[in-house]
Amino acid sequence: MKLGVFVSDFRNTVDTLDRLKAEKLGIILVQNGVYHASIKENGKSSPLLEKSANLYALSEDLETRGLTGSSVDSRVKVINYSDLVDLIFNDYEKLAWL
Amino acid sequence: MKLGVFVSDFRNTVDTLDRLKAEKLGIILVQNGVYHASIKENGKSSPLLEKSANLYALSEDLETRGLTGSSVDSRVKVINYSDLVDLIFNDYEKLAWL
Amino acid sequence: MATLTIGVFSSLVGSMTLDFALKLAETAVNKGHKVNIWLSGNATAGIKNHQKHLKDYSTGEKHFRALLEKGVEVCTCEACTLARGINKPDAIEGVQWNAMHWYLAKIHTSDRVLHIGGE
Amino acid sequence: MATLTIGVFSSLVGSMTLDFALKLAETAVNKGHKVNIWLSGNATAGIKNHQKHLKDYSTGEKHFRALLEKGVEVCTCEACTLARGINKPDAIEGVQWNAMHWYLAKIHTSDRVLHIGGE
Amino acid sequence: MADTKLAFIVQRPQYKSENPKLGITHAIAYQTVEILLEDGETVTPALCFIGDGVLACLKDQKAMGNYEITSSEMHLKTALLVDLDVLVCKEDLERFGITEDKIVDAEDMGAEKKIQVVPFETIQKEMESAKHVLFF
Amino acid sequence: MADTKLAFIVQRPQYKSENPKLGITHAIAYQTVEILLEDGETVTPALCFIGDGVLACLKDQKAMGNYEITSSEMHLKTALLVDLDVLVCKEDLERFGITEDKIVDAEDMGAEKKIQVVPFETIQKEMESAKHVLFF
Repeated sequence: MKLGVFVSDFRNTVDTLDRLKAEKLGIILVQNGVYHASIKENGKSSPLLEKSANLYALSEDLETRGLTGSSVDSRVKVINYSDLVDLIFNDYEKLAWL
Repeated sequence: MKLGVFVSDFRNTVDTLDRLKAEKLGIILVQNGVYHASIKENGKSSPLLEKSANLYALSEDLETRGLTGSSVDSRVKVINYSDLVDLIFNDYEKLAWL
Repeated sequence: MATLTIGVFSSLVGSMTLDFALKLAETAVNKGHKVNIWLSGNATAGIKNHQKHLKDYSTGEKHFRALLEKGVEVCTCEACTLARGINKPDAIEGVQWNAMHWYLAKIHTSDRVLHIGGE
Repeated sequence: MATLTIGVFSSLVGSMTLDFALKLAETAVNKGHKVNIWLSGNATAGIKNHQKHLKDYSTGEKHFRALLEKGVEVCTCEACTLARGINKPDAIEGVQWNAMHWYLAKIHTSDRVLHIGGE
Repeated sequence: MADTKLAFIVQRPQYKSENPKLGITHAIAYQTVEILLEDGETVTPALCFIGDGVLACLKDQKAMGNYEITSSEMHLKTALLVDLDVLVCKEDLERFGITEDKIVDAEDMGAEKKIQVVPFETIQKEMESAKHVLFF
Repeated sequence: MADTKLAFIVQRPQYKSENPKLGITHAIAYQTVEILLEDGETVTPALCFIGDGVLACLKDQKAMGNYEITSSEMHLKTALLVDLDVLVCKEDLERFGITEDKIVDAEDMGAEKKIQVVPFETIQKEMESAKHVLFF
């Protein structure tokens, strides 16, 4: 399946993302999930970025939190709401908000 | 300080409890926090129970979740709402809901 | 043009996830898509009318009204809403009231479903 | 007899934490203590009147009314409440309306404070 | 004449936010959805519990006595009575040491359906075959 | 003539539930509490950020432009203007690699007060000396 997973928190209380399998997996960082794209802890970026997935972060949510584009990990594509709508309809058949 | 800490979740997103120091520390398991008192994972009880603290779990919240008294770890004292009120006024000066 | 149904559930009022859901809906509509919004659990508090727009708080009413005008169907779970003391005259006009099966029926005819749960 | 002030914040309406807070307050009052309750953020939705008590949902109104009768002071954050479209005539009678400093003033005269935050 | 297959995945424990409970009640609503659909159209949810969500399946939840609210146990019994497929993840039950005798059933209410204990792989397949997935 | 010292501890990031923001605004309310107190009585909060809560202190939060709501940055500036003690945990800032130049100040609004970067030990002492602790 082509699955787009929304991650909206910096700390997750569920391990579902570690178990899900998808032929095409997208991880879309929104809300406080955008910290994964930009914040390193003890010099290490979020383990989420190691996943074999297409990674996206919402620019509006980065900006709201004072995170600049230059701080975003190079593996993550910064998108805006309009891009997100296209992603939802064109790239992923099923959506999961974890 | 004499600090009573309420733990209301099974999965915590903050590490505050690991940092706090108190001369007298009480950990009061309420709501979904009561799972710590009763549920083992892979045969191991919750790491929370290893803390040097007085441990309590609310009987009404255990019962609500189908957890029986006999499943509660022996380190945890089962209390009801009336006991909780006494604990708040008699045993701890400051209260923290994490 | 395709159809997106967004399920808006507990904990969304009082969180910025509601702002997210409404902004996503608005963007999708502006790009020519059809959008349905189902409100359940705590999110139903968002359809209360006369919300005062204070800039310290996220507010939904203005955005819900704009979406309704653009043809978005918004439906609130009747039981969840009544349980919160919000009756039909208290609601934003144009919001539909129905049972949970409304959501399933809309999902049935949708190309995409974003069910926003969480704590 | 001592005084407990409970701060009830975001995410409590629609969660069983509200049930917890109200039951704790009731127990403390029944044991002869004085209790104050401050509602802020999303928890302010709990003071809406005419809540329909459906057994599938936690409801606050019945419990708030019982607490008010027993002399518990309940105060809602005015700005948070108005932002949700709940105006004074929509509220349970006897609930006080004030600014955030009410909470600090009650804390000042309390022996114990249970500030219930969380997500 | 289309059927829409849905996977409802409850991944969080009950009794905090209402959300995991709403997962059960929304799945149950499939029973009445036909009034809003064209003749012959159907919606078929599978209700799956994974992770901490499996804790919802424990018997003897005394929510009504303690808090005057319907327990998740009661909602699950209703789900079985209306013939929903209810799947619970075997690996997670084992992790928590929950044996099958501790799991809710609705025999007392005359339901033939039982909660099915299945490997995660089966739940993954439910997600793959569903048109949409809803996580609670 | 009593002063009640309080420790407000913001431990979660802003912009999910309103709760961490309410930590800042409730601390600011100390400024007007005297109208409800006897003469000479005061309430003195210290506003402390630990754990993921320290992320609230990042500059250039564009919440108004994107979502039409006041940013936590703006609330923090107000806190400094009304002379609140605002403490942020040094160890957590270091863990996130956040240097002091990235932290909110209110110089542009004429505030003399600055956010104080302190070791966790100092925040622990604030909790010990406070009459009550409030976690957000």
